[in-house]
Amino acid sequence: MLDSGAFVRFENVGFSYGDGPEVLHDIDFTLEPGTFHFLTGTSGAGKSSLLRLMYLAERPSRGVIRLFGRDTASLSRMEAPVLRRRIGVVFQDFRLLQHLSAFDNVALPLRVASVGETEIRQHVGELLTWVGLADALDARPATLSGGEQQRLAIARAVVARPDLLVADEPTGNVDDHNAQRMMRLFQNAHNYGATVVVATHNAQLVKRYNYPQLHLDSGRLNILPVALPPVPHAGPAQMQLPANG
Amino acid sequence: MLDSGAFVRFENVGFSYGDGPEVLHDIDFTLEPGTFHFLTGTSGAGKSSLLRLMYLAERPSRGVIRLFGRDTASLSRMEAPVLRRRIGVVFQDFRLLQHLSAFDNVALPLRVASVGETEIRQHVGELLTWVGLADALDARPATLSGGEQQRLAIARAVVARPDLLVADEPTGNVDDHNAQRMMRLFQNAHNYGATVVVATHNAQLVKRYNYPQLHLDSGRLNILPVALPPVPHAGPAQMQLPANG
Amino acid sequence: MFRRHYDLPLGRDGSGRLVPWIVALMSYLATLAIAAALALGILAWRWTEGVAGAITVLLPPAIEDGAAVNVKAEDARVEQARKALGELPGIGAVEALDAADVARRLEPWLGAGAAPGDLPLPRLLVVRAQRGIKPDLAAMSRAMTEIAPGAVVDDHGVWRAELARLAARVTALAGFAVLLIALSGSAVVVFAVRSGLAVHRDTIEVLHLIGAHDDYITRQFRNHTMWLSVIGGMIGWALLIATGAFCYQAAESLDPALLPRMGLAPWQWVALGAVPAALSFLGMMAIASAAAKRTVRRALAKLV
Amino acid sequence: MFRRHYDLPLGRDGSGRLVPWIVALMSYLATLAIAAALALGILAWRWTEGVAGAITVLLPPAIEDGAAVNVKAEDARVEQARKALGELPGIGAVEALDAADVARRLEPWLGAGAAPGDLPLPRLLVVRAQRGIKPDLAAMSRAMTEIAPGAVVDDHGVWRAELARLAARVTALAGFAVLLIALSGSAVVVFAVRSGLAVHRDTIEVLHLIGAHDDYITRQFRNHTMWLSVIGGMIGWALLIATGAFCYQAAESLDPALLPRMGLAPWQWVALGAVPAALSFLGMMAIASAAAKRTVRRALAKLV
Ligand SMILES: Nc1ncnc2c1ncn2[C@@H]1O[C@H](COP(=O)(O)OP(=O)(O)OP(=O)(O)O)[C@@H](O)[C@H]1O
Ligand SMILES: Nc1ncnc2c1ncn2[C@@H]1O[C@H](COP(=O)(O)OP(=O)(O)OP(=O)(O)O)[C@@H](O)[C@H]1O
Ligand SMILES: [Mg+2]
Ligand SMILES: [Mg+2]
Repeated sequence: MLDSGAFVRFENVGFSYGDGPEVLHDIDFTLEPGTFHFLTGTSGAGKSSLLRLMYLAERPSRGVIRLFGRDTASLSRMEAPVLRRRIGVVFQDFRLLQHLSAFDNVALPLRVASVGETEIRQHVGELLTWVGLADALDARPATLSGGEQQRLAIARAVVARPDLLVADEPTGNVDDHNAQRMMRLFQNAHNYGATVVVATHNAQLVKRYNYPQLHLDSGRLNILPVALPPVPHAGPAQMQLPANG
Repeated sequence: MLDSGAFVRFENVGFSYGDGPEVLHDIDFTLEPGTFHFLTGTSGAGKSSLLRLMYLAERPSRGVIRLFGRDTASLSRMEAPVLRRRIGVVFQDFRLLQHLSAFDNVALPLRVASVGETEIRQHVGELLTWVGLADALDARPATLSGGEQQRLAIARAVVARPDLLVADEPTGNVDDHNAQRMMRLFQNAHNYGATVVVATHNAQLVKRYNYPQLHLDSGRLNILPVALPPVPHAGPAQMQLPANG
Repeated sequence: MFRRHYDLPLGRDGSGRLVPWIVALMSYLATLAIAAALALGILAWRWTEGVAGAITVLLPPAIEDGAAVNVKAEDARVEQARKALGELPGIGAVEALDAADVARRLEPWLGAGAAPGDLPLPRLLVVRAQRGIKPDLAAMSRAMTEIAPGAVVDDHGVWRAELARLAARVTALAGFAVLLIALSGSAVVVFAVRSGLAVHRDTIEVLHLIGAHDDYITRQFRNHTMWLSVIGGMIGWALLIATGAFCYQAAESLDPALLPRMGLAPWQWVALGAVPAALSFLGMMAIASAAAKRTVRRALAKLV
Repeated sequence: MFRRHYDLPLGRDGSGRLVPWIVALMSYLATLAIAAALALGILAWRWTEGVAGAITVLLPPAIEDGAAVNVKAEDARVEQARKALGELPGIGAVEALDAADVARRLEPWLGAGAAPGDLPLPRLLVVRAQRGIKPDLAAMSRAMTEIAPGAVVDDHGVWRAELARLAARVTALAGFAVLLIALSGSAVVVFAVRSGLAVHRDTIEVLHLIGAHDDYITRQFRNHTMWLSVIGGMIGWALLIATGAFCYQAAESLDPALLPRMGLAPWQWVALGAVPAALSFLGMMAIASAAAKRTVRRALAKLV
């Protein structure tokens, strides 16, 4: 297979919600394992929609999506969850479970994957300390501030050491200082080998970290390579421009 | 009365959620009518809590809050709604009504205030066009992108021409271009006489617009006057530092 | 009264789907219970009435030498007694049972083979008093003894008292069942409405913060719940009409000799269903709307 | 089977509060209906059994010249008949009613004043066949006619058929009521569970996207719903015990002469309640858990 090593491969993907207009047109790109990309574009350009396809929340209307070398269209109901556990997601609207404590929210991906409780306790505790929520282990999401909820959502996405980390506007509710802390979490995941895609409006952030961009313009994708030499600890993402891109 | 003209006056206000720790301490400030302030502070500093007090969603644990010259503690259940209609709020989590169309969401404050349907139709239509949602009049909030939802929330806050406009992180989900459009909406409200308070993490925004800041640091308020000469079209807000501030 | 335009997500959520069915079922059950209580009451009343109004006159058999019965003499005495009774004040119809009738009435006790003539049986006259008049038993007794010594006049006083007691008990029991069903039905409707509305706490809060008066919010919920109750009532009516038709058929097909008849005309049957139905539907609607109002008020009271 | 740790907000929402009450009410009503059907069935069975097993032998009155009854001769004949019957095959107990007994039995028809001796009444013997054996009526008839010419032997064939028909009808009607209540009860439980779970669609979606298998999600909902049903069952039991105690008291206080007795020992009464209760609780639990499972599966099927 041509793209057997490719982690994420979109082939001529089009997507529309229900019978609505197509919001993504002819999306065609490959992300090699261990790369880090920003996903940019104006509001309503289709960033969240593209990510939803990537984390298997939606199926493309046309075209093929391959994840970890598998055609996602052929996944059975038993196989899909196994694939999903390799993907960490920060939802734009957080999607924390309101009835669970901060701790249990972060522990959820581990529990779903049947990780032991002792390991969970240690791992989750550490991570919550890192995102600055050490005092809020037992707090319900509703009693957290907007930024605290966002940090909790990020912790839940990275806790299971996913192979693919997908974050939708993960720094919209935190200040610059915290945004950098969160970026360090993503870089950390990147360093241990995860493929990372971060959708953001924050031009500042994109400029500072200077990873290659997937840029959406009303549903069409352009790939912008890095403008300047990359920051030392995060080598330039390897881009493979599709022939018909 | 000393502060009869004051629009918003906090006197030695302390606040805690339920039996929890105090999240706001000795808040003491006055906002004169027609002023424009940013509310800044790190995540969890208490910005949303302060705004919740301001838009009458919570009562202070101690101290006095005066709005439009009235002590809010003495409001009857019939008077409070009338006061609330003079306040426009952009919630940090939008709080759009999921079952209503974009149009009906924006029309809600007018309907609650018994405005006629013809007026509503014209007014709401114009406003939705301005925030770039002219095509989405009938869309449910769930079918809008994150930024579109945020713009909808802002439209709902300003539609009834409130005397006090309170926005909690109103630009977290929109790009720079849209953030400036939204700021222009707030400035517009400011121009026709509204008192505006915008909580934000966006240092960029604060720097660019250079309004005076209410700065929260772990529950304590400092007032930072404007650093540079104000931008021309928005005269410097008049600050009245309290004696014991 | 019903706003065309709701700000609340009513009708699209769980509560919207649940409330009509619960109201339907509960008002259906309540109606059945009330109707059953009413029917039992009517039945018991008719029963005691039927027995109470009737006076039995028993003429001993006219036996000639040996064991042969003189049927002609008996017939003559019965005719004589009937005339005498007809002349007494307060007496309505007088029905004379011939020997075969009497034998049939005694059949359960004497066996089917007991044909008239085989046994010396007494002759019976069933006397109905005029409505509302208590006939003079002593006078009747005197008149009868003149015609046939040993005649007995009986107004079933013992039976009447027993039956009255039974009827009262049965009606009380049915009433208790109605109460029970009404109570538990109300509880379920209250729970359904409340748990349905709990989903809308966020919406209530937003409306509140936007400056809606408590009444503005409460009214919408109450009106909507009323509307759901009306739908539920219709479903309940459909069920009831089906059940009523079935019961009427079933009752008709039962052997009339074995069960005391209700003796109601079809329109009376309809009334027997319609009155409790109207009662329970109105009750359920009142309960549902009160539950909606109370729930919203409580949610609002928690808000500043 | 019951995970200590739920990822789902069960037990804190509307559905958590509603389901137990609905299960309680529905299983309560279903139990009452089943118990009523059972009780009616037993009653009807005992009734027909009581009549069917008994054969009535009727000896004509022994009348001397005039109309005087020779009581001694009658007593002797009754004793003779009793002996003769006892010697026939397949005969169990033989009970002879004395003249007073017969008069009492005829009282409803003849009036309370008909004292023995006043009238020439036949004497009755009630013969019980041995269990499972159909006695030879012809032989009995022959034996009796020898002792007293004109004696009648009757096994109440007509009545038996009538009663059997009545019993079948009443039981069918009660069965229909059970079916109706069970159906509507199930419908309400299904609706309650479904509308309760509809609230959790977002949670289900998040779990799904995090990589939970369908079973992982379904099991939690099903287990929790089962648990709610168990609570509902307990409430239903409490209600039932109260109702049972009340009904038992009420039945005991009724005049035993007027109603056919059930003749059940207290433990039999308990069984009469426990069996339908167990049945309906298990049924409601099965329904609730199936509803939960189906709802979650449908919600999941909508997700990619
Ligand atoms: N409903 C609540 N119940 C209890 N505690 C709460 C509640 N809401 C907020 N808090 C706590 O109060 C503190 C201040 O929260 P607040 O939301 O005011 O912060 P913020 O300045 O708006 O933060 P952010 O920028 O992240 O939105 C936080 O520590 C938070 O955990
Ligand atoms: N569930 C949905 N059903 C129908 N249309 C939808 C749905 N979600 C999004 N859309 C539409 O699809 C388009 C792209 O939305 P999307 O959320 O992907 O944008 P986005 O790039 O993430 O924007 P933002 O930066 O504002 O979050 C928008 O026009 C939006 O209205
Ligand atoms: Mg988005
Ligand atoms: Mg906040």
